[in-house]
Amino acid sequence: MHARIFVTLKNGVLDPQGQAIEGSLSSLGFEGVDAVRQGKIFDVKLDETDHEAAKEKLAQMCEKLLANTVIENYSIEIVD
Amino acid sequence: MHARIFVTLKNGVLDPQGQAIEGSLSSLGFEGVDAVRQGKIFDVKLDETDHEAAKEKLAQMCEKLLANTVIENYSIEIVD
Amino acid sequence: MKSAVIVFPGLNRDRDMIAALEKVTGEKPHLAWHGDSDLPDVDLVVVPGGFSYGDYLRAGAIAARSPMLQRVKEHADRGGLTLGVCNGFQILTETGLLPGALMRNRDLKFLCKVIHLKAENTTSPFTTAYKGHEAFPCPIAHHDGNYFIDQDGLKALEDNGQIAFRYCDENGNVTLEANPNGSIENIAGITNKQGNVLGMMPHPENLIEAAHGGIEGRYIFDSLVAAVA
Amino acid sequence: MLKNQNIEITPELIASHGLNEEEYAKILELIGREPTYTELGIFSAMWNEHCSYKSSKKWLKTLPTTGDRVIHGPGENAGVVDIDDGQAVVFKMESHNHPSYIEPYQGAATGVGGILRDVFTMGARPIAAMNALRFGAPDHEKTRHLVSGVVAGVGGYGNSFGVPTVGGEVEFDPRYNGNILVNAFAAGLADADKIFLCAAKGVGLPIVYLGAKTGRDGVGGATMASAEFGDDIDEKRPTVQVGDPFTEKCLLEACLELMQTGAVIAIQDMGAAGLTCSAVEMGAQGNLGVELYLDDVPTREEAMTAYEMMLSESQERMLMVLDPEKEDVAKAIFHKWDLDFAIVGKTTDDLRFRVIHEGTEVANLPIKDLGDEAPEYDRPRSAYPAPSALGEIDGNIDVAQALLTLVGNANGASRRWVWEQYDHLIQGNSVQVPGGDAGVVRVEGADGKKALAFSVDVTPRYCEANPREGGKQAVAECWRNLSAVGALPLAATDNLNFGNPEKPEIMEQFSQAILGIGDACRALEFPIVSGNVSLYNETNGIGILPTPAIGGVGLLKDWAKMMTLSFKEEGEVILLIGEKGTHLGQSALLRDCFNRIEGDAPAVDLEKEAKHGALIRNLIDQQQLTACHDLSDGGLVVALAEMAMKGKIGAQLELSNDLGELFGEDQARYIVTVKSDNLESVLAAAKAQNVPVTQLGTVGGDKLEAKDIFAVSVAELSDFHESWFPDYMAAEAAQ
Ligand SMILES: Nc1ncnc2c1ncn2[C@@H]1O[C@H](COP(=O)(O)OP(=O)(O)O)[C@@H](O)[C@H]1O
Ligand SMILES: [Mg+2]
Repeated sequence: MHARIFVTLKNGVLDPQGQAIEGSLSSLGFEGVDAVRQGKIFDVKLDETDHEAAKEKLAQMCEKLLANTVIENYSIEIVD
Repeated sequence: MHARIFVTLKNGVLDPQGQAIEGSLSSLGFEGVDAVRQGKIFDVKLDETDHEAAKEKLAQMCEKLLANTVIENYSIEIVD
Repeated sequence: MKSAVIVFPGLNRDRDMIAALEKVTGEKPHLAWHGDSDLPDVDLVVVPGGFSYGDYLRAGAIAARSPMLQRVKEHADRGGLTLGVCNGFQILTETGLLPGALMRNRDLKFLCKVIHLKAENTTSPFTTAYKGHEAFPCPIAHHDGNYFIDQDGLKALEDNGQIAFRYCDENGNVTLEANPNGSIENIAGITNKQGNVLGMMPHPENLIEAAHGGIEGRYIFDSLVAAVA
Repeated sequence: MLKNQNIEITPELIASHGLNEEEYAKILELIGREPTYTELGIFSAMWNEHCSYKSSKKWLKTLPTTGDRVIHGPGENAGVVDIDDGQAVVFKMESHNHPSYIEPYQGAATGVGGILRDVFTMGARPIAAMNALRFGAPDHEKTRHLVSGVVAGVGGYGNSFGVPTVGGEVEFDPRYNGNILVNAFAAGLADADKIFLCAAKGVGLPIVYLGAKTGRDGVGGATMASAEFGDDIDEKRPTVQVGDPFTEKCLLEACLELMQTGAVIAIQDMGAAGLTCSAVEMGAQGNLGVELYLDDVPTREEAMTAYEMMLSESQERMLMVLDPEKEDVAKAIFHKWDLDFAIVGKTTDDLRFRVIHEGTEVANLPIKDLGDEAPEYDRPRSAYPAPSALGEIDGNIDVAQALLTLVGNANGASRRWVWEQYDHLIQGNSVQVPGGDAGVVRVEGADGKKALAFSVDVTPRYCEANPREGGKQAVAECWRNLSAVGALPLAATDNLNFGNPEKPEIMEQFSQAILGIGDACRALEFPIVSGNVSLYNETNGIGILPTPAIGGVGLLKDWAKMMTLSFKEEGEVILLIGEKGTHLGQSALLRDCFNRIEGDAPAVDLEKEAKHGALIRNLIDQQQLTACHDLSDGGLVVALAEMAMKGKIGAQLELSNDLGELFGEDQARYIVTVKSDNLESVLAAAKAQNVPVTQLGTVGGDKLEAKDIFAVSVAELSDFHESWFPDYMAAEAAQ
């Protein structure tokens, strides 16, 4: 089974990367970009067939390693 | 309008991050993880109402800045 | 003072830290390999700088989940002195021993230079020797030193006197221009509430002898030696 | 199953492997049959310019490579030089030009990774790195992006690996618009009697694969690096390799640990053309055959063919001949560091290179011939055009303005923006950081006083005007930089970056530059102990400026006596050692203030170089000087300005308004400062050696001023000097 995990910065946490990208986009002449926030994806290949069990396991992975819950949120999507 | 851009490594390109994460997950006792590949997300708030025009613009941003097309692929999703 | 240095694959200022400890204390620190299950009984545990596990995922994240860090945590929870420098600071925040998080530098670039530091608190076991030498030049070398904490957390740090060092200018003024990496309130190092754990981004271990251009880094180790005496 | 083995060997396929008809005929003759596809790949890897040095060998042989201190010269992974007390410095420089143009971050990063591997393969712990970079015009559309990516890549790898980057060069010129240069230098420290070499010894011994797994990275990379760029460059992109400094750091520690156990008989890193080159070199150098079993090679991608495995340039890998009795010890060390360890072959006594994959012998070639019989060309040369005449120069200029231009433009501005992205302090031994004449690193393990100095130099515009003098000048400048900090220059490495050697004029330029390098190295007793050649740096027929970078290493007995270039105290006397300046041909002044590129390169008088340098080193050793700086781009006034900016103090000078005196780039010159108490003895020492000295003025005040000629505040100079790079890069799209 393939799953995709999204890890994004919490609201209120400053995102220097996102800000720098905003600046660059505007200096490249892209207009109308109000905000950019950068996050991470993890594409995970799991040896598991049950969706719920997989989600549970992935959530634990996020809590324990993949996200720093002081500053980040995560969400999980089962791809197939 | 909100859009989400996904940037992932092309097939075959070495992903040292993904490898290190795999190793760490297994030493944390998570079993059955066959592969992990890490990518990036950019959440972009755009001042644009037309979906097609937005997609076109975002694709250009990817080509010019957000993705390193030598080693990365990108895809675009309009969120709302 | 008996000390131990934790060694993870990818750390690279471990040798600098070992040399500094040896020079100041006259004793070789014990080396604790990340895979070992025991941490010997020592006065001070140091998590040195570098790029543990390549800093892949997040700086310090993977090292923080290793069994050895559990031992470090137990040591710290018992009140044992614990110092994390640079990657070590990142690792200690990732374990939760210290609050907040270290994010990418404001300018997104790795930055190696000599900045100025101000010891904000000269009462912790790490900083007593800074009394009278509050502002001093010190090297930094990091990519992720931009300290972040939410407003409540910041207030707690201030209220409890947990801010150990801030970035300042040559004259000891804490200014925006003197902030090399965007850290909130120019924070360069903090202690835990109990004061027995210090994390800092700058490198006191590279400021020990004449060849380093200054010896103010010694004061941390001098303070510790005095604290355990 | 013969995966890919039954691919037909067509003329197109042969050509696409960079082999010409003659070369292919030679292959047929050597093996007496048509090669298999995998064999064709092996030949193309071994016989391309990058591995075989087919165009350059004839000329490289003319370089002086021996000396009292040389333990190993060219032919090994890196040069090895004795630094007393049973210690040796191991160093080399290598280019990663083409990959860095295609993917600047990863190209530069893997370049640094490759050179570090060359050094620690020999048993040395890396203690210093440098990088010599050349980019196109600042206003060229690609330049910023390339600068930002390359610098981040050099730093990204070196910082994480943990080596201090203590020096380098950055230059901009439109001639590099389509071909940037990324040359990486590394030096390591080893015990002189514990150097590890690549020649295999012993028949039937296991060949072990160490490090990271093999992927399809850079398949065909070495072939790419030796081909001229055309407009189809995008098609070559998938061959980019990604560096993993974390794995490399683990590999370093594991290798050094393993070497101490006595288990290593021979060891070779996998660089260009990976498994092929390393296995062939181990066997051929040891007069042994090699048999490889590809099924046992750790791979990270599925269904890799023999061809791909043999040509993969995946990074962070090594090959080793192991003492079979120590296999378990070796395995344990590698597993401790989480690295792959696999026995993938054995040595044989039949001088054949055999590769077995899925039960089939996919290659069976004469191992010595792969290297020894590689083509060697004496490529035709044509007369080189004489330097253009130097026209009239209007001497009536605003000197202060010219100075501000020279210290504040793309090529004269401070490189701080670059080197602050490199960890130059790690290891705690950097006693002189970038920004001086040479980087200086204290040597551990001896008396604590010994230090090594490092510098990399070349002035490409001189080399183009006059390749022979330019070649000499590159060596002389490097040697001078080492002398200026008080180090005894020991030996050098070179990185010869040129255009297309099939053009007779380029070949003449190349050969003349090498002859010039040889002249200077002989005269200055500064042998070349390692190096690298990068040819075909040409895009759409436009070649780069000839750029033979010289990386030098010098020895200081006591770093406490080391000299720096900053003005120190008010009242100290400023002296010029060497003749007054006259030579404006090819000068920075002419290029940057008159927009003219004209004239001959300055002549290098090697006897004077040697004499002046020896005087400088003696004076430093006797602690007679308080500052020292060699003169190069921009001549006297620029050197003075650099000393003033560094020391944040001005100077009062007596100068004439002759542009040659102010800005001439004559060689063999230094500026020094002395305390007035020492003035007499310094003047006497110079006189005794017959070295010209001129008193220029005294240190002091907040301006650099020469009565009736110019005055400019040190603060303003610094402002110009420090702001160009950050301002220029501020416009770069950050990522
Ligand atoms: N320009 C040169 N001057 C002197 N020696 C050189 C030069 N170019 C290459 N060499 C030597 O030739 C040998 C092979 O070089 P190279 O193929 O670049 O090494 P590697 O196989 O380690 O990449 C090395 O010992 C190198 O030092
Ligand atoms: Mg090599």
